[in-house]
Amino acid sequence: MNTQLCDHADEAVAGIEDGSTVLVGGFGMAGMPVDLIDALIRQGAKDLTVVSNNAGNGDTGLAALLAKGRVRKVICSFPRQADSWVFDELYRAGRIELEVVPQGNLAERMRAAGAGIGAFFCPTGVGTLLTEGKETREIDGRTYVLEYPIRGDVALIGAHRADRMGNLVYRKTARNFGPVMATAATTVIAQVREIVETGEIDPETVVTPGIYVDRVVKEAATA
Amino acid sequence: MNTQLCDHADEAVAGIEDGSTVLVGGFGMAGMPVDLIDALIRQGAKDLTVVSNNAGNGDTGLAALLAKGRVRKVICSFPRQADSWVFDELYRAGRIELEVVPQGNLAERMRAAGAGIGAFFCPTGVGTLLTEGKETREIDGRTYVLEYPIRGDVALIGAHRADRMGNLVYRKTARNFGPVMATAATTVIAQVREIVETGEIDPETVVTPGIYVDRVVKEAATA
Amino acid sequence: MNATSRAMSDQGPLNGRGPLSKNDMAALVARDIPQGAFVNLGIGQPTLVADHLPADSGVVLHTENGMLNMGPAAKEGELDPDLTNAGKIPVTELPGAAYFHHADSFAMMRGGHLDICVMGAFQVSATGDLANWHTGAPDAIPAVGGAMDLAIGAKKVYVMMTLFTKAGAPKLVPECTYPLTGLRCVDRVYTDLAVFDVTPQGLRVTQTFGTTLDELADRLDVPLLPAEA
Amino acid sequence: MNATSRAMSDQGPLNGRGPLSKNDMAALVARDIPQGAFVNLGIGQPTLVADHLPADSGVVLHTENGMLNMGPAAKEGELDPDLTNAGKIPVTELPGAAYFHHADSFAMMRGGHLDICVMGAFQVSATGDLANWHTGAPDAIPAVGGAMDLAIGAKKVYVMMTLFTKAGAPKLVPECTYPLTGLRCVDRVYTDLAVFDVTPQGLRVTQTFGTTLDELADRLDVPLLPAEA
Repeated sequence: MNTQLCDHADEAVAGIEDGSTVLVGGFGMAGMPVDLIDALIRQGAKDLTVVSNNAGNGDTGLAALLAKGRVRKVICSFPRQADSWVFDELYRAGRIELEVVPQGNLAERMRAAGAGIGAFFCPTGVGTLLTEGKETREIDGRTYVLEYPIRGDVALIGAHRADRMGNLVYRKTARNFGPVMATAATTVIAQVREIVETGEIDPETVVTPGIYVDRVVKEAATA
Repeated sequence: MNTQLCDHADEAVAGIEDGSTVLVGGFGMAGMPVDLIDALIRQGAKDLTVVSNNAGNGDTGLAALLAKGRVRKVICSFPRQADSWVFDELYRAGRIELEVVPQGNLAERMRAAGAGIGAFFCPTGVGTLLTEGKETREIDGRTYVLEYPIRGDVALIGAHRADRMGNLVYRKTARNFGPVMATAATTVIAQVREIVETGEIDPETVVTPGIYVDRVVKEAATA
Repeated sequence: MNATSRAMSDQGPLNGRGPLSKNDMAALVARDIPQGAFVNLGIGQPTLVADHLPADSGVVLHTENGMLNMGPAAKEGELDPDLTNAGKIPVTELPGAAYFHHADSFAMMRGGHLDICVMGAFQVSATGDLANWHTGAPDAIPAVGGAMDLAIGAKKVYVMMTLFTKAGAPKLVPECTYPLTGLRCVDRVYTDLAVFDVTPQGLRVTQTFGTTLDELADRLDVPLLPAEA
Repeated sequence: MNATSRAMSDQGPLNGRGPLSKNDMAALVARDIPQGAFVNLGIGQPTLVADHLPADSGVVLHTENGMLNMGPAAKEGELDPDLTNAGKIPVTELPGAAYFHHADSFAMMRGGHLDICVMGAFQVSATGDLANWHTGAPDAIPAVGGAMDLAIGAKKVYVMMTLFTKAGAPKLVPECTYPLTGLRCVDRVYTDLAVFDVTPQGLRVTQTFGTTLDELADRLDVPLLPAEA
């Protein structure tokens, strides 16, 4: 189905259901889909599982979603930061679940979901707390842990530019998790700074082809 | 170690040892590193295992390498073509081994080698001749086959343009197997049409970063 | 992304006609491809489907050698050795195209992102098993290409084939005798004589061309269900 | 690619000096990084190493959030919110840079393509086990980031740390008491008092600063081997 161009972030996040697993792009603020998170807060879906590298910074964006009590569980690599007080308080109060996943496994498990891989043997975290209880196997003299895909019902990602077919390009290290998350969710929603005519993005430079992108909305700040 | 810029394809393929596994890029002629294969023929390494999508066309390139009796085994997805007579004759005479791998598994198994994945459960080929005897597992109601990495001692790939640090860009569907093979071999040798100064390739468009590329040589036809 | 399914109730102008030509079959498949679908057309006969897609179909063609939004075959003067389809035929690029490497291309297929693939076949079984890569002949050189990946990867797998071999043997069979490409992967079979949906209840004949359900039932060794009212 | 190893026989100007400052340690690490190596510098103290790499070193810095050929921290006026290092500090781009997504970045690490990573540590064991992500305190919020991936991925893992905690407890220990980051993954430990190579024979002291092998052997609960002649 062709990518839907939305006039507003509220239109872009319509229909996200309670209990959804939501992949949220960004590494710190780079690539963070701030407008979409704000729209999700207005939209009201609750009991969410959020998959993201961090667990919110300051009082806005993901932190604000957490503060509203909409998130049941966070799957991330690095929740604890200087300004992660919203998450910290919820966690210490036992009001939010946490699954810590090594950053590369977080990316690779989402890649597996998008690539139709059922599970994979990974050397990361062998012998550590984070792989306790997981199946292991020795292959060619090295020990690996079996890791399973992480799938999203929805992905919210930030990109730099889209064309009208939903082809996306990113900018510098804001690329980070966006391209992987775009492959791993049933409904993929991208906020971008600019929407150009189809044909204006060089086909050699497309990072996320439109096949992965369901809805696109232009950032409010630049609208 | 910095990428080595070679003056001639013979210099680029120096040191390839008998018994090596050689990954050869290209899909048909698109992306085929013809100069490097010709140089490998002159270089003389034998008892090779060649991993490539096809098993040679006509009488040149890979077919010529096969005709010289240098190749012990071919691992590929599609040996049989209208002009694969060199391979066909060797195969029918029992003078070459063949491992047929579904095209996506060929790519994914090399990706796994480059990405440090020990093995992966893949749905392709379940219940077919090509996965007979392989370990299977049901995950979430679907059957998968366990597939192992394919590593190369050497990769010979064709790209469009390199900078002096070995960053590569490809052109159109000639990209095909090059980027994956570049991650999966100990020594990666690229032939390109053009070598530009470092800084002249937009960092957003690099497909194979120089970290993967050991030697670069400019195509003879365009030298 | 999920393609919205076009209604099958309109049986179209071909219904009741004699056996279909390859071009008629291609037109029939093209008519059933939903607006905006992402589609892979196999090497050979399925390639013809592209010629019958309306200009405003919004259908995006994937080629497994690393491209979305592939255009028609290249004409004289447009030939570019760097731009071919999976059959190594020179093709063209449409606006909005994207290139990617082989691992990404097959991840796209295997991950279930393509709406439809259309493939040829030697045999299809009553339960949707597909045999299309290997005749099983002892002197045949096996070559699979991307067929197994496509068979298990696309959301819908459509087969285009004649219903009988030149020797008159049925190609829709109780069980495939040729080596399999994929298990229970075919959703619909377009043939010169009829269209069959593979359903949990069995093979359903949704259209016939110059023949009848009863005649087909006589000639095929598989149970057939009539089209739904 | 394999980085050629620079000879360790030259013990350098720091040998025999008193305890090293963080900057001295960073200089020492920088001196041991071979020409043209691909290197990941961990968050915090290891970042200082970049300041001590000679301009002509050809060393290429990787940051796990998707970049090779990262430049120095951005100055006032150069800040770009789209360009940060793994510590989320604004950085710059050098000629020949490349950007890639997270799965590709960690495939690069896990696949053994980086020559060296330099990390901080809470503890390193005599066999090279690394503990640097979690104090194990019951109220601590665990956060691992990319540490486990780096620990098992880079060809060589160098640790930079003080040899003792502020309370005087050794950080080079028979077995880590803090939760592990990786097993047998550390190759060399740079400390303020000495440099230790983790070898199959045990920990080898290759340099000391303001102390002696005997003094170290007294204060540490691990067997120590002398530098090779």
